[in-house]
Amino acid sequence: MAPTPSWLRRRGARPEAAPDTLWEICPGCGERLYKKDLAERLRLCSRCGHHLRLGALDRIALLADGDFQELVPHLITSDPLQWTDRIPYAKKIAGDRVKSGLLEAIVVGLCTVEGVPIGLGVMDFSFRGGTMGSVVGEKVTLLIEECARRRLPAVIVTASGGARMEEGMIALMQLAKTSAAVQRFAALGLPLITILTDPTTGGVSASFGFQADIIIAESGAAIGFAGRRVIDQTIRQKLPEGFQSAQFLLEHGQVDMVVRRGELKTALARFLHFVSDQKVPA
Amino acid sequence: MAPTPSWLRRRGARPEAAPDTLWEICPGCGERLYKKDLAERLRLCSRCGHHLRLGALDRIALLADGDFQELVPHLITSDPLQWTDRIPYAKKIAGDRVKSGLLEAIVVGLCTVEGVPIGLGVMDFSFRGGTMGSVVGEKVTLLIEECARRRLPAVIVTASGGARMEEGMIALMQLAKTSAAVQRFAALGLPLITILTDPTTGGVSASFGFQADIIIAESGAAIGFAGRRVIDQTIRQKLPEGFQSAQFLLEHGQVDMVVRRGELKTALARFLHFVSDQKVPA
Amino acid sequence: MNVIVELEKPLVELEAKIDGLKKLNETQRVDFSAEIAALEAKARQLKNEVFGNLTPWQRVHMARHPRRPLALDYISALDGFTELHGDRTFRDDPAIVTGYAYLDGMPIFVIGEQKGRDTKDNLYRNFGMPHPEGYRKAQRIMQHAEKFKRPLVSFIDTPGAYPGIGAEERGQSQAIAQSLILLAGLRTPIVVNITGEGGSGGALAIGIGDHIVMLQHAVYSVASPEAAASILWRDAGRAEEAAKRLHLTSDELFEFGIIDEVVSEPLGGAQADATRVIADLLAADKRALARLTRLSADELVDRRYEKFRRIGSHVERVHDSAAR
Amino acid sequence: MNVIVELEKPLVELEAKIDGLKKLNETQRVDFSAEIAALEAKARQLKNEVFGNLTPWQRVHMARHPRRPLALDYISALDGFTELHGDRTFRDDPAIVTGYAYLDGMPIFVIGEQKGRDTKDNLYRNFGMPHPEGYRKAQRIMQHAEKFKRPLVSFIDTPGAYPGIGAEERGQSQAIAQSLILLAGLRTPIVVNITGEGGSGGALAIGIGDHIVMLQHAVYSVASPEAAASILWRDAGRAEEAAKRLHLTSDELFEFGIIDEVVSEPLGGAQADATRVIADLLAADKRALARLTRLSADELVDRRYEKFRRIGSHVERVHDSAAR
Ligand SMILES: [Zn+2]
Ligand SMILES: [Zn+2]
Repeated sequence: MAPTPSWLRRRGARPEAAPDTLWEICPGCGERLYKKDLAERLRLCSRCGHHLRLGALDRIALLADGDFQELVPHLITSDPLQWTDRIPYAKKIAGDRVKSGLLEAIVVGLCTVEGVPIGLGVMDFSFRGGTMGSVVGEKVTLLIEECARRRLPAVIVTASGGARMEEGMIALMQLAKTSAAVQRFAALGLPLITILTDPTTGGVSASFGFQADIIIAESGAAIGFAGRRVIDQTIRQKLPEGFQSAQFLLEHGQVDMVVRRGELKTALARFLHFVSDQKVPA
Repeated sequence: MAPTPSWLRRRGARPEAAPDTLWEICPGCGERLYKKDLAERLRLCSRCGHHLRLGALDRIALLADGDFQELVPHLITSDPLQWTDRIPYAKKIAGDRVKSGLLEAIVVGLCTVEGVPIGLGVMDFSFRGGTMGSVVGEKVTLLIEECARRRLPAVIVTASGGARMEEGMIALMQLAKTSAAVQRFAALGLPLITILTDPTTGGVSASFGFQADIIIAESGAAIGFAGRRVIDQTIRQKLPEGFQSAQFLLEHGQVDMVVRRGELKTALARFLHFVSDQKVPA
Repeated sequence: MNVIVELEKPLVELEAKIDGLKKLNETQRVDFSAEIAALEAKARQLKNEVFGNLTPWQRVHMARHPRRPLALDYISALDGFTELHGDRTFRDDPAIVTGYAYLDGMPIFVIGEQKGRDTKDNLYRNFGMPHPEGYRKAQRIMQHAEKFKRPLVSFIDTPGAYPGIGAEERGQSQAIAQSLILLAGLRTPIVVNITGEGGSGGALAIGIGDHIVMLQHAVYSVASPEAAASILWRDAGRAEEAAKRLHLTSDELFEFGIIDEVVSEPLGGAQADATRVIADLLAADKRALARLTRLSADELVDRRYEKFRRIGSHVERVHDSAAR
Repeated sequence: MNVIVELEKPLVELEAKIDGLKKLNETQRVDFSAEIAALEAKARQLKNEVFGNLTPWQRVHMARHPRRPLALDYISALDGFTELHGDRTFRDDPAIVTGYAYLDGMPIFVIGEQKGRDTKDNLYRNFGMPHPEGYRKAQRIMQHAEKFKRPLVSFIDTPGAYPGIGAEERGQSQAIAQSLILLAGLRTPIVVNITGEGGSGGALAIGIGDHIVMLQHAVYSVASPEAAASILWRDAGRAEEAAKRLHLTSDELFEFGIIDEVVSEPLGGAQADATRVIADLLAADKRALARLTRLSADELVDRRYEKFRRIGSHVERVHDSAAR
């Protein structure tokens, strides 16, 4: 629904701009970082602490206790509009599969977090900019339905440019489908927690991203409804400092907390224990 | 809880300032108006259309179909703090009884409005500035409880400077008491409509005044939480044009509509019919 | 400039001519009947040429036609419409109109996205692009509809939710997201009408319902063609191409099962006979409500769930190593 | 200037002297024990004189004492407090702090009105005067408490809701009114603590609950004494007189049945032994919750209704013309 802008983008080169596969340029400070080191540091810049984007599998490793069981791993789009372009949609998908090592822009499954069983969905920006088409919508819905059946908390880590243009209205309707699932789930008294990472905009932001009981923004994430480019074109005036940053959202009352990547699991587990434990007064 | 200011007050003399009992000065334009004429014109200024304050009994005549049956007419305060002052509270009450012709600052009862049976409460600013003490809180609560029992819509016309200082915390607790009654009433799916008239501030504004499903502001009414004097003393800067006017509240999304006195009954009856009629599809 | 307005210029001129002749015919002694008949034939032909086979891009402009009926035109055609204002939090947003009315005797709550008729009106209505407070006002009305057991009828006509600083600050995402939750679970019938432009999440925020009606020349898309082109190719100038690819017309969306009913428009679009189109649309709403009000709230919500649950286009991929 | 701070100056000086002598006693060869004992006796006497019989006005200043424990001091004494932010609509209001924590193993949600410790902090916290968005943040937490079946514990310490332009524009009345509705019907136990100043509707907005605890030297009134004096006599300078008339002390309010329990403070006020006072208050909360969590949600809400339903002071007047 919206481009996939980052308020950070202007501050430095984008990761994709670095042709060297062994090195990556920090979008925060421009430092050239050795990829292998970076991976070991949760992809935090050693110089400025900037949070570089993290893939879905790395994030699952970061959050789950090591017992992640994937659900519906083989779901793929059937290209409803048979979208052709300079590069046809099917071909773009194929390319992103290679690039990301994933079949689609989200991985969903069951796991525990510090011992608390949950349903976990993690989006990956490197697959079509984390856009939501039929597969993402279906997998989110299945995850939430499974959590409802098992009475488990649901946690979704978002990273998305919004709805996927190449699936047209089928993509937009995934907002409706996932929202209906969240509505039923919430009515059971079960908790939904979202972790909004860089970037989260458009249709994902305007559906389950902001439908959670607890919304955690990862430090440095760009979060919003409209993309920066669209806003620029519309209002043609200077945007405020830090506009659409995690901190900006916190100050404007939109998220519960801003958490650094290294503390995400602790922050998440803390709330999961709080709502799951059946403690009674002593 | 707050003084009983009017953003209108500064524009002209107050009605009380006119010693002549046959004439009244319009706070809108300063015109000297013959009281008898004024009463016949719903107390609208013949020169500028300004809505002068209207007593509870006149308002009941304006809104009800002529079948108003008062509930708990004889409830009076027992002066919980035994408040003494230059003029003791008990003496002020006695004076206001004479001035207003009422025993307290609200009249509640049952009636029909264009044939729709409702519970109706009407406050009167001329009795202790329409402040809410124990009696007002009790009568509002009884009215709402009676409406819940009879499954009737409840309509309250407010005119109040807030909680009554001379009854201390007993007065403040009337906000809690009436709110609890409204909560139960609303949970039954019954409609509460309030008509906010000049002035409505403080504890009445911050309880049932703004707890209604439909909130109608009478044209020209001053409505707010804090009184103008308190705000002036706190912020010491110029207040915006029309601050706390009915129109200001409409623009800021706080009320459903602004209605002139002459059209109040129609606007009210229209919604009452809408929610009461059991129309089925043809 | 609106493509349709350009396209229909000769037709408009021709019709003006015919009108002129007709007036002359009434007042003068000379008989122009033959000339009038000839011009009318030509007009019919021209109309067919112009409107007979509109491209998706032309249909986008049809949906944006300056004389196309707007939400309030439909709403005002209901009986006794009363507007209700405000989100009770920040501001009354004129880009969304809400209230209650009667549809042929049936009490309903209504929500409409309202564009302006002229420049001044458009500035007031923000070109039909709501702010978060507009959606929050709509949420109040949704809750009223549930509480007072009245159906909800919405009218969609927006390029999208407003992309601006204040809108972001006040949580445009959150506002839309909460509207979606509310509509999904609302325990009263909901009929949705797409009458003009249905742009993205800003449209869907009042667009989840039990029966979705779309005017023939309305469009409904995942993003406006301009925004889609900008997102896909960083070139809003390729909007026409995007319009074609997005499958945003009523017939395509009916095929996809995104909408439930198409209400046809006269040749020349809704504005050519607004009274008829408004009546036809409201008649469709009435038929739908007559059916929906027979269902229990549980049935309604369950069916609505299934209706949207089904929408998707995906398959289980046969695993590469399935042969192992 | 704070009346208590003025009053306790000689005592503070005396205690400093005693401390000095004690240090000398430890390091020097001369024995000051007798002098110390004499001064300590004098200090005890002075303390009794200063704090033994505080007037209402002095208690107002005790409640506002710059070293008095603030909401976050109590909340931080809970286990594992995690702050949750924001109203999801407009702004995170630092004058209200919300989150979750454990009270001796029991998971609870908390809401507190937070003043600042110094000028800078007070500007940030707006002197503990919430805006509508603060109350709306609190409403989110109330709903969480109900949804997740956790008790709610609140800490009241505010001169009142902020009387400013933005607060009025964004509906201060509406925000407080909705908080009252929510608390009245909340289907989970609520314990309210009045720890400092309880000013008017701005305090009550987090003050409807099943058990109301008040610190001995806290005050709770229909309006701050300054505001009351201004309202009653258009003279804020008569605040001391208003404080006396308003019956705002814990013992008076316990008499009136407005509060349920008074937690005593050491001579010299809560700040004289903050650790003890904090522990005592939380122990009172724990006792109350142990009792309240045994009730069903229906029982809780019914009892809460009756609790507030009873508060009043009125009689049926024998009608003048009763003899007729
Ligand atoms: Zn860096
Ligand atoms: Zn006048």
